[in-house]
Amino acid sequence: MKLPPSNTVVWFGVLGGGLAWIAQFAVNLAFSFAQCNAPAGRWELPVRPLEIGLSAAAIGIGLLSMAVAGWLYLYTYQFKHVARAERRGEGSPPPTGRLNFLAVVGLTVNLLALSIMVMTGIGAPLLSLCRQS
Amino acid sequence: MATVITDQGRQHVDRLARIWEERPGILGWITTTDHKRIGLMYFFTALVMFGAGGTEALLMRTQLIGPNHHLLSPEAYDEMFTMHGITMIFLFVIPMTTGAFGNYLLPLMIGARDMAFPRMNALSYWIYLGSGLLMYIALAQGHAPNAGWFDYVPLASKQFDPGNNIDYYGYGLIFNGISSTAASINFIVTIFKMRAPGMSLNRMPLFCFAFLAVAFALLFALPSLTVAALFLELDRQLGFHFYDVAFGGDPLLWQNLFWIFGHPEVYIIILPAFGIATAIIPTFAHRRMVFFPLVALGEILVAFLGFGVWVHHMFTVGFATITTVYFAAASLIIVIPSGIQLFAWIATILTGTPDFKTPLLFIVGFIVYFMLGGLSGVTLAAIPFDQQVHDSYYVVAHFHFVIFGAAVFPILGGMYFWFPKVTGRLYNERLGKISFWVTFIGTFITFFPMHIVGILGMPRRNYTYAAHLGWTLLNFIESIGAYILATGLLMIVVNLAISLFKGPPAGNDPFEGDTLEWSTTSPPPPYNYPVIPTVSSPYPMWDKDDRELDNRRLARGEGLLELGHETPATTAQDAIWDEILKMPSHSAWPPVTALTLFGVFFMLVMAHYWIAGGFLAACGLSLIGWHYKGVRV
Amino acid sequence: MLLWWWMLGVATIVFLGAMVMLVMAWTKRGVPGLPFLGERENLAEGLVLIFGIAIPLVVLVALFGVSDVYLVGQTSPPNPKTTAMTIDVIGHQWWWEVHYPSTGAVTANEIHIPVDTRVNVVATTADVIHSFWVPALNRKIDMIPGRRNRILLDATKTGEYRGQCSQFCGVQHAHMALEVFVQTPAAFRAWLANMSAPARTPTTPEEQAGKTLFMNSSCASCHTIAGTAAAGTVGPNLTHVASRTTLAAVTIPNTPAEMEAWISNPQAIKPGDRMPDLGLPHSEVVEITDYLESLH
Amino acid sequence: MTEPSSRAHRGLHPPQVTRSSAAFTASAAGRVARQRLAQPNGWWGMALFLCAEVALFGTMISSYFYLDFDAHRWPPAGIPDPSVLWPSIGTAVLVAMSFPMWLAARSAIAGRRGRVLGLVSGAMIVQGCYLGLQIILLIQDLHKFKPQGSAYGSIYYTLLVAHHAHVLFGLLLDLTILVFVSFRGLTNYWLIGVRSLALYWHVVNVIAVFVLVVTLAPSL
Repeated sequence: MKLPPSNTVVWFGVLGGGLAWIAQFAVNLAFSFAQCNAPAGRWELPVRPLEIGLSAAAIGIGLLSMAVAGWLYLYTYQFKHVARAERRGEGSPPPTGRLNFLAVVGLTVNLLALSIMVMTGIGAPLLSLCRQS
Repeated sequence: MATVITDQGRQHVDRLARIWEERPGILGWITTTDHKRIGLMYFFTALVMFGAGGTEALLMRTQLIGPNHHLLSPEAYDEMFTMHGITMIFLFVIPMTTGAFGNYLLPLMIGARDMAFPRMNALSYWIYLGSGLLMYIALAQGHAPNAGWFDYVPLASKQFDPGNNIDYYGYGLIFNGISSTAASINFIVTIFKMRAPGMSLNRMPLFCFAFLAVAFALLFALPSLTVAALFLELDRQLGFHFYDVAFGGDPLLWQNLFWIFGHPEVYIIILPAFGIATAIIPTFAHRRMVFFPLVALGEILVAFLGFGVWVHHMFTVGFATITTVYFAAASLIIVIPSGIQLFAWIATILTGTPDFKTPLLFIVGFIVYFMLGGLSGVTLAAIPFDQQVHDSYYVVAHFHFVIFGAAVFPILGGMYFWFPKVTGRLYNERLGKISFWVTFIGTFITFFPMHIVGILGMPRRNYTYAAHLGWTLLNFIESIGAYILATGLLMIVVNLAISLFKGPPAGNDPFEGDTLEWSTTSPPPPYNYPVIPTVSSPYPMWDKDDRELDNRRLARGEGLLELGHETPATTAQDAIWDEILKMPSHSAWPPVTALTLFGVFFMLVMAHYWIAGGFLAACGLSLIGWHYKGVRV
Repeated sequence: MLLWWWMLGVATIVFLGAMVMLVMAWTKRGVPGLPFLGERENLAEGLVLIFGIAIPLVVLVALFGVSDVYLVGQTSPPNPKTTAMTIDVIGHQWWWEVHYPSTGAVTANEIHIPVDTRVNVVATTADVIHSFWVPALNRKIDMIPGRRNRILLDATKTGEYRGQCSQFCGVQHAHMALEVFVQTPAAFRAWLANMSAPARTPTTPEEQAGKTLFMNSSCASCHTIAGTAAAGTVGPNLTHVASRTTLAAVTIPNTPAEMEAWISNPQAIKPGDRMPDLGLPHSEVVEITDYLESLH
Repeated sequence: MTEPSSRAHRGLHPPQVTRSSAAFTASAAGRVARQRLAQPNGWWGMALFLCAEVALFGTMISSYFYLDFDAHRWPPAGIPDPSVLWPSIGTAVLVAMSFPMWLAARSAIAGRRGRVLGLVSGAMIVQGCYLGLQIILLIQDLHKFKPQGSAYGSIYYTLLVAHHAHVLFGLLLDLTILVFVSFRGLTNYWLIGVRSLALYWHVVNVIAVFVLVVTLAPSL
């Protein structure tokens, strides 16, 4: 925990959840169109399992990214005054200051992304497939 | 903070002034690549467009002031509301925010001497001007687009709209999209690479985060509109069948493509307003923003989530419920980043030492209307309710509170706020306050009754309505409100116009602002800053010692970059000084290129494909000329 | 609609809360720090965390559960099995064609339904996108080329309900309304029986003259009158036009005077409408009117 | 753990900062390029432009499948499934051109102007042939079915032509770079140009693969 983590890891912590949501969203959407827009019988996708599996995977990635962000926060929290200063936007010197900033951002993004993924992940399977709204 | 400049410093300043001198006269404006001049050109063009769009709105309100009026023929009314939408969104709000405010202020705020690509910056202005002209040529000919700014097929298809009205729409928007794409690329690179040394991401002003978000949203949203318009034109002009059910097309494809762009668009419109608010609030609350990281994040996240909500414009087309639900969740959660910022602003005002000058008043008005509009927006994310009021005046009320109340109010506030910086003179505070209250009340009277009319069942886009339906009184009130609103806007223009000549001198920093632009003279010199500023927090103007240091460095002649149009480039994340760039100056190629492109699109509208091809070749040649000099200035 | 009042309630609370804060800020202008509490950074941050994240998250998840999962799950669109009868409504620029399948009944711009009966409305379009909306009875549903959308009408009170096209569909979008008449089952059956019958043959000489004129002029090429040679499909079916209360999609009342005005110069009443000015002499207009007004 | 003081790291003028646009010889430009800590502005500009292009093709491809999902038969009756062989070979060749482009960027950074010119012109010839082949195939297709015939035809041709247009644009870029680098020399400005060109081709090649897979989907 002494060295700052690599850039890729940091940005996964920031963006991971969001990207996972995009993936879940786009692919589920494609399935629902394929299943419901197409004249019956052309696509016989096992939509339900796919849907649930996808959501599960996406949520998993989201959690992982959340964990990274949390770890990053703890890392920068070693310099307590940095964490405090950052919350107030005092802009403590990079890289520590920037890392803490990104960590806070990552935590919140992932929280929201996760809530969306969970809501759709639970909500969608509860509804009957392909019924006109 | 009066900057005391020593004689040595004076010499350096004079030298810089010589190097960065702009060409005189009209030619200087046409060939300029100075982000401030381009910003001003954007500003005045957008202001004219605002006038045009406003006039169209007033005509419509006058038509609807009572039942069965025929001031406008049905055809004229359709063209009016279409042009009103297109003008306000593509020709006023976006150019005004990104174009004018962004161009003028962003480089100043990050302590750069120009945008990353100055000539491309000029190009995007000239293209924007061209697209505006294209649209209004159509109106002048009486061929203005007439199927609504959403332009649903098949109503917009050749079969039901044989004129070339819609061709102006399709090509006009593609043309305009080029300008916005170029501008957003320019903004992102500027923000990533041109920040003053030391301004790491966590020290970047929130204003810049907002514009970063906008730029990214534009970059990824516009292609969808371009594709939609391209398909439309292929359908209309070459007889393709993307949207034609009879040949296996699908009109809903247009709706999807359009709203994939259209909803991020809404946030593209509102985000710069957030940025302006976050610039104004700390200044007048005399305190740092509460919870800086979350506000920055909120701005980015709104733009990001905005891509996952488009079908809530289409809840009534009869999609499978399961499809709609994927969107409902995002449509609801997107409220949170907005809520974060909202309460951060309120908390900042509340816990600070607020001084309710005109700009802050406009921001407060913005907060009020943003809450109203936002909350009615939440109700629209609830599918059953949306299916009831969709396409009724309830929706009109909702998005006018959001777009006018929440997006335009900060623009007005920002006009007051940065007026001293741009002109070097102070506006009239009392008249400013009055103009605020008139505008505020006018907005409320105009748009609030629309909620009720909508729930009573009045659909949008009706050129008139029958007397016995009980909509008469409310519509009358709305129209009166519209006139009050117009008066308020006029008062603002008058105030600024008078102050421009009669206002007392402002000095560098009349409001004790927090960001860098207040450290330079008003109006700023072409090189913005004699020395590359020292930055060690998001509120550099409040770090007095840094500013003192800059004065000493000026005297010592340190960090001046006085060998031509030079500016530093830094690393993207931590802003470590990486290299010194030489910027191009006054080139005639951007307007030429824009002109050739205008030819291309105008000829496409007229369906003269070969001439269009010729213009395209000319455009290619002009680009060669563009690069011929490289940056050996 | 209960949902609406709940949302309104919550929204009001949030809004007022924020407004109170702003007012407090206004009253304490020029004074640093929170009112009563002074400068307490953590409080300010807590404010943001609680009002900005915690509370909204809970409320929104609840709203999602209630409206978008529960309610949407409940409101299933109608189908022949769950409804007593089906009505086809076809949107045209700018009028509504109404079919009662399995009876010959065809009318325009008005729908008659029996009270307390679940009616399955199948909404389609003949040209551009329209949207079927009777605010007092149910939500709206779009009429889209290539799609057969369904919506339920289930009125509990007899009476007259106004509906209107709510998706912009061209020049006369504003004059594309329809009336829904909710009747007692007996009245409805009587009406439907009359509708299913062919047109009444004219009796008086004026009416006969009007009929011949109608058949020989271009009227017949656009309009249908069951039991006659007129079989056009461009305009509304006129088999029982006299029994309707309005003309031109609820633009004008259906009286002989208005009918004459409409026939002699439709473009003055509904500019841009598909019905052309035939330029008939006034005498002929009167006779055609006599004929049409006799078609009960 | 040492605590960084809040005034540390102002990123003030470090000694090695260079006036990069003063580098007018290949060697000087190469040295500047090797010294850079971050990617140059020009590279960023190209990268972001390509983001927009990727979004563009993403939209077209999703439109393709959207229409596909609506259809009873895809491609509709009377239209043969697309032929696999030649397009695949062509695309493979095109994608292979990413390698010389990558080398060109490398040797530009190494300041070796001759190699840059050689590699780019070599790649350009091959890419030109690819375009020729694609146009021949396109004409053959046009004899089989027309874009005006069906939504399938419309999206099929639009997608292909859109990509060919990008290849054509890339060829023009190749030419521009060749001309300027040979007459102006490998200055800093045109060195960044070479790197951006390489980036452009990498992305266009990736898109080519996607377009190929999508257009061949019915036959796979």
